[in-house]
Amino acid sequence: MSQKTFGNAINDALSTAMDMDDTVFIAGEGVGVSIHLDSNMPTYGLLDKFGRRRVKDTPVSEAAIAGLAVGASCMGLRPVVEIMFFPFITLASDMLVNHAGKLRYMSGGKSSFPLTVRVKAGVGFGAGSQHSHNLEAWIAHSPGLKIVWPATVEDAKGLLLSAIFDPDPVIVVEDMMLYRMKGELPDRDFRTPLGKARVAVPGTDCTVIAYGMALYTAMKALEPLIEKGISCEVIDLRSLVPLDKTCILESVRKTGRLVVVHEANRFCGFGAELAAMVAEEAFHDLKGPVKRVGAPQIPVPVASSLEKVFIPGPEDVVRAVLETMNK
Amino acid sequence: MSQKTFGNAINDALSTAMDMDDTVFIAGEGVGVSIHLDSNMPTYGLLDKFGRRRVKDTPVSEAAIAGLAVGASCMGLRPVVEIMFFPFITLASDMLVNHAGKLRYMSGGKSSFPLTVRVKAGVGFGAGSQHSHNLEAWIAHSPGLKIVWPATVEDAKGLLLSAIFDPDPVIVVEDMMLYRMKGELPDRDFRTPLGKARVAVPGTDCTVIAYGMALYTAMKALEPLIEKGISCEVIDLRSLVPLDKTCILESVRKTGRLVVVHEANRFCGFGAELAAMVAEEAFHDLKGPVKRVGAPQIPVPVASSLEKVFIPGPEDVVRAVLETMNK
Amino acid sequence: MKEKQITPDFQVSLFTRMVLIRKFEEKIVALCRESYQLPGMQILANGQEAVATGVVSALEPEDIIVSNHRSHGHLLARGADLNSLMAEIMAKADGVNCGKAGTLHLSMPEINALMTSTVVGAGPPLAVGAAFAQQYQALNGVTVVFFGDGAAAEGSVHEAMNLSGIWKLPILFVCENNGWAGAQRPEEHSAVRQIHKRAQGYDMPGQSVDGNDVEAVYHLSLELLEYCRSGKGPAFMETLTYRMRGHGEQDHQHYVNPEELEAWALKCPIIRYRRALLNAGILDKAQIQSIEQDAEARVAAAVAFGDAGPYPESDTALTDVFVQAFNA
Amino acid sequence: MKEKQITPDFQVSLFTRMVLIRKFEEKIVALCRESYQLPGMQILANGQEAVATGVVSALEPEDIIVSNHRSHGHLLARGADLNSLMAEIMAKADGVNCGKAGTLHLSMPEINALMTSTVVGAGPPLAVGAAFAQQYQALNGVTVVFFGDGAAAEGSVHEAMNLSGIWKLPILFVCENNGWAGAQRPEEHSAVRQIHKRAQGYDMPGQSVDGNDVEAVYHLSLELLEYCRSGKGPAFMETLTYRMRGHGEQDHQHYVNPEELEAWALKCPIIRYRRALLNAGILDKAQIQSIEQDAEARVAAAVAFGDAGPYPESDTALTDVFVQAFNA
Ligand SMILES: Cc1ncc(C[n+]2csc(CCOP(=O)(O)OP(=O)(O)O)c2C)c(N)n1
Ligand SMILES: Cc1ncc(C[n+]2csc(CCOP(=O)(O)OP(=O)(O)O)c2C)c(N)n1
Ligand SMILES: [Mg+2]
Ligand SMILES: [Mg+2]
Repeated sequence: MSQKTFGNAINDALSTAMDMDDTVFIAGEGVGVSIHLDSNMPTYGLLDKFGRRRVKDTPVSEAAIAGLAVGASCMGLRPVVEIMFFPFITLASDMLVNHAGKLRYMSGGKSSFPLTVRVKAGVGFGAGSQHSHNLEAWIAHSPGLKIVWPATVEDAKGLLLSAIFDPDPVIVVEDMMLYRMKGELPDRDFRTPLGKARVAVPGTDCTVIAYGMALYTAMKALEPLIEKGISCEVIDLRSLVPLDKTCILESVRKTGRLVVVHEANRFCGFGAELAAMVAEEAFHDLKGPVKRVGAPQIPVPVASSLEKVFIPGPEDVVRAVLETMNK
Repeated sequence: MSQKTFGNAINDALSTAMDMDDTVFIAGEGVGVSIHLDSNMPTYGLLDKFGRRRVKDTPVSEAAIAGLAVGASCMGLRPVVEIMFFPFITLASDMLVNHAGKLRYMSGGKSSFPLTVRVKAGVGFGAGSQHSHNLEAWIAHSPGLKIVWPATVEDAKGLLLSAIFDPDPVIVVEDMMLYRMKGELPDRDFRTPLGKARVAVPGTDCTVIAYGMALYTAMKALEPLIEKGISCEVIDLRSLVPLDKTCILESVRKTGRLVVVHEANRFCGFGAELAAMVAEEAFHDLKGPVKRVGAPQIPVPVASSLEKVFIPGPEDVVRAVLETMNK
Repeated sequence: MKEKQITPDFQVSLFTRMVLIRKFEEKIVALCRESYQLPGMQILANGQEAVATGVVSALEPEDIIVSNHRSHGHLLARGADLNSLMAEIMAKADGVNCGKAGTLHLSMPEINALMTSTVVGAGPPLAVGAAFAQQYQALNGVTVVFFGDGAAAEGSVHEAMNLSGIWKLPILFVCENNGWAGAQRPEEHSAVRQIHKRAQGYDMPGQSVDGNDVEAVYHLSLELLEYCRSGKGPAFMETLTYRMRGHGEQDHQHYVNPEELEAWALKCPIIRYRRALLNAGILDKAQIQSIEQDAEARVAAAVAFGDAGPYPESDTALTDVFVQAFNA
Repeated sequence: MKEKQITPDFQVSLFTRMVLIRKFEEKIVALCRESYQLPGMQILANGQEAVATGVVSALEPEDIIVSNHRSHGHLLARGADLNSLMAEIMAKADGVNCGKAGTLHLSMPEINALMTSTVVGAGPPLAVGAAFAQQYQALNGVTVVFFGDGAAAEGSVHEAMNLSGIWKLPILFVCENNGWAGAQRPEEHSAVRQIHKRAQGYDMPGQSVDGNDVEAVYHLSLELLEYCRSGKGPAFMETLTYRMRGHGEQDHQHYVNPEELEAWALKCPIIRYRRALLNAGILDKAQIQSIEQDAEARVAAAVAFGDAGPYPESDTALTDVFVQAFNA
């Protein structure tokens, strides 16, 4: 165990995987030589450690980067490629959705694609809509792709290691706003299983599901709610696909209420799936309406006075919980 | 009024728009000279009628086709471009999502993008997952884009004309399986307003929302349900964005039940938004769980025995209605 | 290693492969005419047999091919099992891909026909990955990717050519210029007539060849494969040929000038090669007939095999999405 | 029409524009150092002023420009209002884009700076649309799109060059080869050193020019713009220059060879041109000082303007998504 940042934890996972298995390589724009001289950056120092054979800086060619991963994984390698910012996944989406996600199925199970895509997500750094646009719902809607989103230092390592050694394509989302967050990290190889949510805070009155940065937004809502006598159970979802329905349904059956929080646009966001699934499968346990907290249906603006309107805050979570509690 | 096919109706809309306004042009792969010699094809005969200035066959370059639309619309033209099959929208998605949908907002309202994208959708023709993959949820999740999906011959014309003359980017989805369907069509220029759903069949016990081909799946479920004494209200959604929440909520408040039907994958599909919205805003009117009928989380397989598993059928709608009615 | 000097035996094998491909696809034409239940779109390579045969015959066993929507010839040349290939085209459970792929997404890793994508232009970036794996693991293989003149307009092809040029990946880009992309002529989809001229923009050799001359294709393939295999990086080959049956079996070619079709019919790679082998005394008419009959018999057997097999059980629709399955 | 013969007055105007751009961006550097609240990433074109100035000075009023993440110079050369530009960079309500765009997504259709995209490689397909509109409406304008050497690796650039080559669109592709794409060298992101050589793969003229020589850039721009304007189709210009301040203000250039930076500092387009104008007796030191002071004063006024203005009201976050708004 040692104190590490979230960025260090990703770095540690990459390094551990590359030490363990020569079929693991990393590729992407600036994963080797980077404009950032910052040890909190996920690929910091890996080029020095593993050399140019295994740490591949690429041209600015997202389709080719994804194609590299699909083709190389089909040959038995375990590529870990990076898409620099989430909105650029559009450029890789044919390769990921029509190929990584489908070719195993179309092959009748003959081929497999053990690839990992790391993608940087997040909003709140004033870069606007072409750098900030969380599209996890796109990936989750695409059959054949798994997607996970760590919120803790431990899971940053554990989920990435699981993803790399998973036999299927996994998209690992990294909230850039968490890179500098510190936490305890086991030094050894350890895995957070894909498909397992975590009850971050147990509670009785209302289930709050969040992932990534939004988990901390949810956390910040707890105190004002406790002051009002409301006890929330917070679930750190971690894995969007596979989805831990058991954990979610168990919690909602207990609390009778659901609030979902994410930083993506609310409309057609991943929260819609969670809310719909619960309203479908636990309807009779619900004591109040399911509530979704997410961004309004606008692109991410640059001015921070506007960006704040985009990013859901703890007060939005509080309001949603109160509403479903009919308070 | 005359008897026309769905394909004719689209053709009629394109022709009407081009007759009315010289800023309208069409572009895409084979929109001029086509491998199909078939008057039911949407762009049949338009090259002969309007010539090569206004009917532009393009190379196989989806990003450039979409870029053409974005750039030309910003200059005041009204491009109507075609993406041949829905899965290929991935290749145009950066242009559509990061540009068509965002650049007006980022410009502070200075620019506008009156473009239309026609995209062919549908499953059931044995072409497999790289030709069949309905991605309406992706578009709906992307701020700044509108999306409509006609199910009737009349709306095939009316929605397309509204889209072409709308000042914003609109994606118009065409269910290929409907191209040969016949119906009455007004000859003049007429518009189906964007954002208005249609109660296709009034009913009292359960609201069923569908769009495109799925509308007919829903319709086929009505008789077996009537036999069981259940009266469904079927809503032909037509417009996904803007969404006619008033129509939906009014219906659900009346029936107390909701079943959503689409041919896209159920998980994170557009049905999730509808179900979540209703469970959020009409929770206290609901008498049973919201139900979603959609494809399982698999790519579209080729064998028809397998493709049938993918496509939701009337029996799935019947089952969903019975379940929410607790029968 | 392949011989540069072509022996009569080898010539016969080239001819035999081309005939097999032709007979196989002619049978598909017949099945479509009989309105047999072939699912999806049947997109055939009649007239382009010399490309598939010439290129694939130049490969070593460890080489990889990545194919596109017009794939039957590539796979047959690579030695695909006829029965399970035909069964797949019929979407039967015994098909190479269990009926999930049909004609358009065939993958046969057992013969190093690694992947087929029907997304136009997708092959090259996929090939980048395969060739990277070969380079990374020092496998000594080359990846060959087949794509059309139309596909050359896709951005993905540019990205793949650029990346493989930088990394010196062992890829042979084979652009089958068959004069059409759907109903569009090259002048409508390419700013230049000679697509191989683009190769120099990626620091790779680019050459064109008469795609209806199987030996010419073979020789150029050998030369360029050797270049790739030696570590020098990728190479580009444009094969000039013609799409005889339109884009697919639903295409009636109403937009094609019949004289152009006739002119190309005279340049048919199989007729030409048959004549050459006859003239050179390498095959006589009887031998040719027996090669043709043999091919027909194999194809007929494949159809019988496909016919006899069942369609996939509906519950198999839910399998093979993931290696590590879970409940969704 | 622009003159081919450069007058002293025009030379002074070229110099004045370059100085203005430099002073404007140096002020941004200072603001970043003062840890002033500039949102997002500040990506500056110090060292590349001759490209923006040379190209844009060759434009006619009806010509369109499409820019990228390194846009300030392009916009200033095109005559952007300093106050509202600086206010936008500060993300103020008085900014040209109401504080929604910040530095990275500036659009100023009022000066025909139609669009800026910070998605690398997106400019060229957008420019295809603008140039198509010019051709379609017989507007006689040309669209100029600026993109980097790194961007040239994107598939979208290939698609745009191909389509504009086929349709003979009036586009001038300006590739600002500044020696870097992020922390990657051209040899890591481009298979060829001379990116303009690719132009011949799209049937368009491709030429390179010393991007730090403003008159050379101007002359070549005039020539190529005339080509485009005459209906012959697109053209490609590669400008060889250098990115003096790293990728953005957060970049400390630890990976850059300091000697290389120093060598390029000596080739600074402004220093060079100042020397030339001094030597030719077109400007004297006092005049130069007054040009510099004038620029500084304008920039200072712009900062004051920006500073004084309010940040956008939060409810404006919800406007401008659609022309035809609706409740979501
Ligand atoms: C990305 C994409 N766009 C469009 C299509 C539809 N389509 C299938 S084949 C084809 C033409 C391809 O032409 P070419 O690459 O020359 O191959 P050929 O059919 O001539 O063998 C098109 C446009 C597709 N399959 N994928
Ligand atoms: C599609 C996309 N991929 C990656 C990035 C991140 N990025 C921003 S600028 C840049 C380098 C661009 O290099 P170049 O085109 O040479 O322009 P320069 O910065 O040198 O002016 C990268 C990779 C981006 N903005 N868009
Ligand atoms: Mg072709
Ligand atoms: Mg650069």
